[in-house]
Amino acid sequence: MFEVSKDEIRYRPRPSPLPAWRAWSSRYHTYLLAPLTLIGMVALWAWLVEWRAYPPFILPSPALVWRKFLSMAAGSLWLHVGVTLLEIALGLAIGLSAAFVLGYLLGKHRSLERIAAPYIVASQSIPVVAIAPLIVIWMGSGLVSKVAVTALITFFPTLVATIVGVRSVDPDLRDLMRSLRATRGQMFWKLELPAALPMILGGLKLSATLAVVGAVVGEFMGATAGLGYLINLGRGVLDTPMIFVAIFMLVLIAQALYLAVLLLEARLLHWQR
Amino acid sequence: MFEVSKDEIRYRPRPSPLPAWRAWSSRYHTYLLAPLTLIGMVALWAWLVEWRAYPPFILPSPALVWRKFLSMAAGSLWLHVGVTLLEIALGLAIGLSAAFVLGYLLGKHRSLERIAAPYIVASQSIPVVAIAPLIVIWMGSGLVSKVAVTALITFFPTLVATIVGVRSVDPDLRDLMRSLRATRGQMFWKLELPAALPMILGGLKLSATLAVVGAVVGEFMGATAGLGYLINLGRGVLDTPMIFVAIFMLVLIAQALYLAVLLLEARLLHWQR
Amino acid sequence: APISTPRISNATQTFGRETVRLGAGFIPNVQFAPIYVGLEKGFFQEEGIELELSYGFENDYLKLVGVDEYQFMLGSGDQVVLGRAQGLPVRYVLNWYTRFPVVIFSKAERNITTPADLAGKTIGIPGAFGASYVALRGILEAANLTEQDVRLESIGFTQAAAVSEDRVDAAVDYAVNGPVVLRLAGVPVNEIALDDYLVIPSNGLVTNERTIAERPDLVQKMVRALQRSIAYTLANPDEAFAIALKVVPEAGGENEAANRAVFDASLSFWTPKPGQTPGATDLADWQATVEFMQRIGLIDAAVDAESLFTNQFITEE
Amino acid sequence: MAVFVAEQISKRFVDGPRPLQALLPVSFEVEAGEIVCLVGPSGSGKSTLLRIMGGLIEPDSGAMWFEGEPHRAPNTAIGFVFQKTNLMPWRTVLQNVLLPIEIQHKKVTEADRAHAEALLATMGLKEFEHAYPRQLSGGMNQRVVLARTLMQRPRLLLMDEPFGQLDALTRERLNLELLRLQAAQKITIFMVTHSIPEAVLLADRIFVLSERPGRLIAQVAVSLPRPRTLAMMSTPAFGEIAMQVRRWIGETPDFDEATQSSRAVETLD
Amino acid sequence: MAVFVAEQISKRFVDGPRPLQALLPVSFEVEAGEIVCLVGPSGSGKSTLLRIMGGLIEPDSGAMWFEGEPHRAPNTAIGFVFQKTNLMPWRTVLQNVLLPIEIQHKKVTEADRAHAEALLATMGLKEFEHAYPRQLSGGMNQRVVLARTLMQRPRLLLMDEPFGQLDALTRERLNLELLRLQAAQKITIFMVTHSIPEAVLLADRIFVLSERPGRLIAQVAVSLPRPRTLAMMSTPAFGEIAMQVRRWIGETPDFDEATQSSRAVETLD
Ligand SMILES: Nc1ncnc2c1ncn2[C@@H]1O[C@H](COP(=O)(O)OP(=O)(O)OP(=O)(O)O)[C@@H](O)[C@H]1O
Ligand SMILES: Nc1ncnc2c1ncn2[C@@H]1O[C@H](COP(=O)(O)OP(=O)(O)OP(=O)(O)O)[C@@H](O)[C@H]1O
Ligand SMILES: [Mg+2]
Ligand SMILES: [Mg+2]
Repeated sequence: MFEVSKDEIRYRPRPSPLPAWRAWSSRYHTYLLAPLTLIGMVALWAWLVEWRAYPPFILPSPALVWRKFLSMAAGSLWLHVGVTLLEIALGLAIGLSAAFVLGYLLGKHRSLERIAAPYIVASQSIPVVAIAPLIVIWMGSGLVSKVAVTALITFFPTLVATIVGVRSVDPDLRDLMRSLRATRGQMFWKLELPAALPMILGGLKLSATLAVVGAVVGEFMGATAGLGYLINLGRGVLDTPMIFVAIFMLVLIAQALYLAVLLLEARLLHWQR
Repeated sequence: MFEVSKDEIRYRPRPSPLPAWRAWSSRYHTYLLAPLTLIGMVALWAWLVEWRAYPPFILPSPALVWRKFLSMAAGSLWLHVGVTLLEIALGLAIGLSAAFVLGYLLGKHRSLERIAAPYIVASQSIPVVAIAPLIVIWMGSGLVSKVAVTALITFFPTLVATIVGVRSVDPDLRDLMRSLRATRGQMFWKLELPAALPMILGGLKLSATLAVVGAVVGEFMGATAGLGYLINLGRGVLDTPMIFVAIFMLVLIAQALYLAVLLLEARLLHWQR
Repeated sequence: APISTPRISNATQTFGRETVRLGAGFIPNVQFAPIYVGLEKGFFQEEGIELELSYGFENDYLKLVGVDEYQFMLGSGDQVVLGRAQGLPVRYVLNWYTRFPVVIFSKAERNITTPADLAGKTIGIPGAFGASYVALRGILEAANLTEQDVRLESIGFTQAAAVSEDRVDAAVDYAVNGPVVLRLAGVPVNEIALDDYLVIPSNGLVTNERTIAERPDLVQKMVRALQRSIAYTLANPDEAFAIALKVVPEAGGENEAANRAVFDASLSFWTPKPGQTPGATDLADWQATVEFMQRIGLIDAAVDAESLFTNQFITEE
Repeated sequence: MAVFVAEQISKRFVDGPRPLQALLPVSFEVEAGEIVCLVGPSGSGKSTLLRIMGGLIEPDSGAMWFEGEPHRAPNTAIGFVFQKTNLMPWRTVLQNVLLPIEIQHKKVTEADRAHAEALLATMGLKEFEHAYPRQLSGGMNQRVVLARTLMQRPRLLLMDEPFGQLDALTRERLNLELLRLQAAQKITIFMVTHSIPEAVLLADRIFVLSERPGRLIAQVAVSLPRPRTLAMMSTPAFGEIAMQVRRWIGETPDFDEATQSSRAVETLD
Repeated sequence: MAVFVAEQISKRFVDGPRPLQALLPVSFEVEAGEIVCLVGPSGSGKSTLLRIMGGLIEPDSGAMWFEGEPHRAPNTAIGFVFQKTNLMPWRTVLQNVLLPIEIQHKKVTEADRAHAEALLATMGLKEFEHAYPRQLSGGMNQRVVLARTLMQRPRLLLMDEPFGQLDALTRERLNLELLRLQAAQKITIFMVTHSIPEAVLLADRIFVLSERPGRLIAQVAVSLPRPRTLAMMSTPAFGEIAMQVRRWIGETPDFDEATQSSRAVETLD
């Protein structure tokens, strides 16, 4: 019926061309392209400053920011970084714990979600700055208020992710656990948590990044230290490079937190392929 | 081996007590408890004002805010609501479109994610206020800059959710689609989108809520209308009830957007149970 | 307004001294040099006051002073008028800035030197409220202009950048801010100062009725200490600047020139006007301010000018 | 002496496009140490019945007793093999098999590990202890599920087509293994199968469910002696019983014995 | 005349705890209109071979031709029934069955709907068109998958245990239906099954895969005349072939014909 000429095509033994290319791409792309794009970005920035002839108070050049960084690093920069890190750490700890617990409950009980959602949504859509006086009266103007704002902001993404995760648990596995008479705790630790992990880790990526924003917003309400304070200080003392150094420290912290989640992901989801 | 007395226990025919209770709870809880908790919240608020004797400029009473609302509603309130709604709508449209497209790409190609993530994270962790001068220079102080800030903020949650969703697609269904020689577009519309919907809708819940924050942050940079402007105006003229009316409008918009996502969810995920 | 919060809630007695929190402006800055001088020189300590500076938004502090959460803050006269109009029991007890510090500035090449030159121009402004709005309307009024005669653009706090990159013809800003930045960048700048056309009591010490009624001694001490601090700063500017740099080291180094410029510009705002009793304000000025603010719609009803301030704590040297 | 009693159990599903009576009231008893095989057409309610017996879904009517106690919720003495292979994809084969121990005893001892490894070896999966389910074939995963259920040392075993994805030889070997285990540990077994020879080889009684809505139309006693051997499968008695069962499966609820006996009797599987 | 040719196809999985040779190089040809059944122990590489044939995974070595063309990617003329029921849970039964049409023709015509409904009726699922997969039993879902694959009107049908979850009678009915269809539409079928009688009933040739690592150890020709009937199952010729296949499955790759012939020949399923 069909004429077959067997020499037309033949799979060559491994390493075949396609897999080899894939191996290259997955191995070198990331390790080579990442620094390359970074260099490209900085070059673009330097060129932009040059081209538009922006004065430093609008957009300082990379070199200027770098010099500023060196001089600040020799000074109090790390103190401010430390303060912001503390706010982030405490805020994340509180926000994420609340998100897990509540997310789990709301994930299991849809009617609870319908009751609680309006208040959670409200808490997320009220601009912090608009109720700053209340926050100061209730929580003072110290660490507590900054941690609270950070916790509030980090809470939501992980909450929603946990809800979605808990709901996506395979009902067949739920039946299995029920047939084994797993306790609520076991149901959670041995089934729901691992099954929801891909989603929860997605939520953590958001929360980790937003934690930085939370700390800064908290510090913007009034602070005496921290990177948000540095930004304001930079505005106050007319030092735009200082603002940029603070921004870069914030970005670095966000990167580090995000990377931490990526590593967690690589470790916890290695079974996913 | 075992003695059995058959009259000990007996399932009664439907409606059995448990399902009846469940039916009640799922039917009446939500429709009754939601307004009840709302009333409770307002009562709590009124009581708090009473108890702590807060003056109106710190925390106005519900009655005061309501009166303010009525007088503003007769005035320019709806104009401001309209402006903010427009910013939100455009910001969401742009932010979500970008999130879907990029999320899909990054979800399919892990190495791409590793290259792009640092820049995306950076874009999310830079406080808008700190680079406001650049934004004003590049995008002006009109609608564009507000839409851009809203788009930037709404982008991230849906991006991450789309990535998680695309990665959680059942590989067996992927094989099925491959065996049918589905095009990329079909793979997306007929498999990846519906399979990722639970996660994407979770991301949308976040984006919808954050859209409000984005518009307000954008307006805080400088605006002549909008609810964020109203808040700033209220702060400027020390009119706290005005701030609260604006806050409540924001909260209402966020609620409406969230509800829209919930309805979408009920419609699109009805197969999930 | 009913205020039932505990008396001087945040004041505690330490070693016979009283801790008093002062709500200052947004951020540590050489513009607060007199405060730093007072702390460094012990002017506050000598009054038995352990001063604790707190940085935040002026309008937030006004409310916090209004509920007696804070007892003192630094704020400008127009804010006190606004506060009183909204029922905040706040009162202005000491004048510090003798001239209103807000100006409309533009690149010299634009030739905007008088209020009348603003007609038809695009003016950047943070928003239709606050000190900048007061200044804008005051200056426009001086040339019989209204908001309709100019194009306003709400640019937030990006005035220097907006003027520098020609997004606006002129912008409203603090005299020690945008104009200084541009000059330092080598851009010649013209300024139109509100104070040349309308006198509005500017920044000073604000407290509340309760503190005046129950702790006049404390108010007296605060006023005295702050007055001494201002006087010392005006008498010894170099030393004062050096003290400020110790508190705000970030203003030093390569920023010293800029901040010295800011400081020097500020000095002129702190210097008493000819014939003025240092620290005192005029009832007539307050009345004019109230009328003006009513005119431009920032307040609905007249406020009793007598209730806005008191000169009773001013000590003449 | 009945270890499990079901009385007038019925189930109707109402969430489909139209309400569906999956199971008409069925009543039966299972004696201790007995093996009962349940056969019936696809969609007749076998899985539904098993899920009710396992306490996983509530019947609409009726009552159940297990070991003399009223029974309506899952019980650790009851092991369940589900029709659909349900392994946790994030656990290795060994971790999956140890799951019941983790759930019931909190701690996993060395003895448990040894037991799990022995069970896996019996299932011919010795080298795959540390593989993930997605790295195994369908039949291999099904054997992992079997090992996991046996790990639980249940007194009553509810099995829903446990050998469906196994080849003939592996299936026979596991059948014999199951018989050995059941005899040694006095397990009671209630098992759904589509293979009539398998049912006859294993069961003391074979229950036949009618076409949807499921009704227990026959309980065929298998009078073959124990221990059973593969050799018995070629005896006339075996063939006779298999034929009898097959006839029942072919029945409509209102069957006519005379016309039915003329049906073809060859079993296909 | 070969519609499908495989030459020296092999596969090694390297992502498990240790590398695993799933398939040693195998070569074979499938003639147009032929039915080939593939049998072999669990884990011998049957599914792997089918996936390679379907173009879903790449072999490590070797080459394939389909209808005279070099073949390495999925082809719409090849229908695939997967071992694991893979229906889209968000689509109703009918929508699932229409999926191949949507993919290949973009538009679903009235004729397509009618065709789908007819196929579902053949599968005994007439009333379940608008139900969701989770509302069906295991065997019912498997029949939906069959209907979906036939919807595609493939010229080559690769089937991985398509009837595994069906009861004996339904299975026979569908076997005969498949034979009818294949004869009418000249479909070529390559099918994995664990039931030797089923293989003999359907196949022109039966391929036997050895224990892991899979190797094609036998190609048994089934010389029964067509059309096949259930009655043939009781003929001696049928039993003879079944016995032969069974012997091959039991073999280790280096088997000894003499010792093997003494093995029990009863087929369990
Ligand atoms: N969750 C459910 N919702 C609605 N209907 C259901 C559900 N589960 C089962 N059914 C229906 O109940 C009937 C019996 O299903 P069941 O799974 O018990 O059949 P079965 O005898 O196990 O069939 P098979 O041999 O194919 O597995 C079927 O018609 C099915 O459509
Ligand atoms: N994705 C994979 N990764 C690693 N190993 C795999 C993978 N898929 C299959 N294997 C291994 O390849 C071998 C053959 O698997 P395959 O699924 O082809 O067997 P099978 O003959 O279909 O068995 P069954 O009859 O049980 O379905 C098995 O040992 C299995 O562990
Ligand atoms: Mg079933
Ligand atoms: Mg297989």
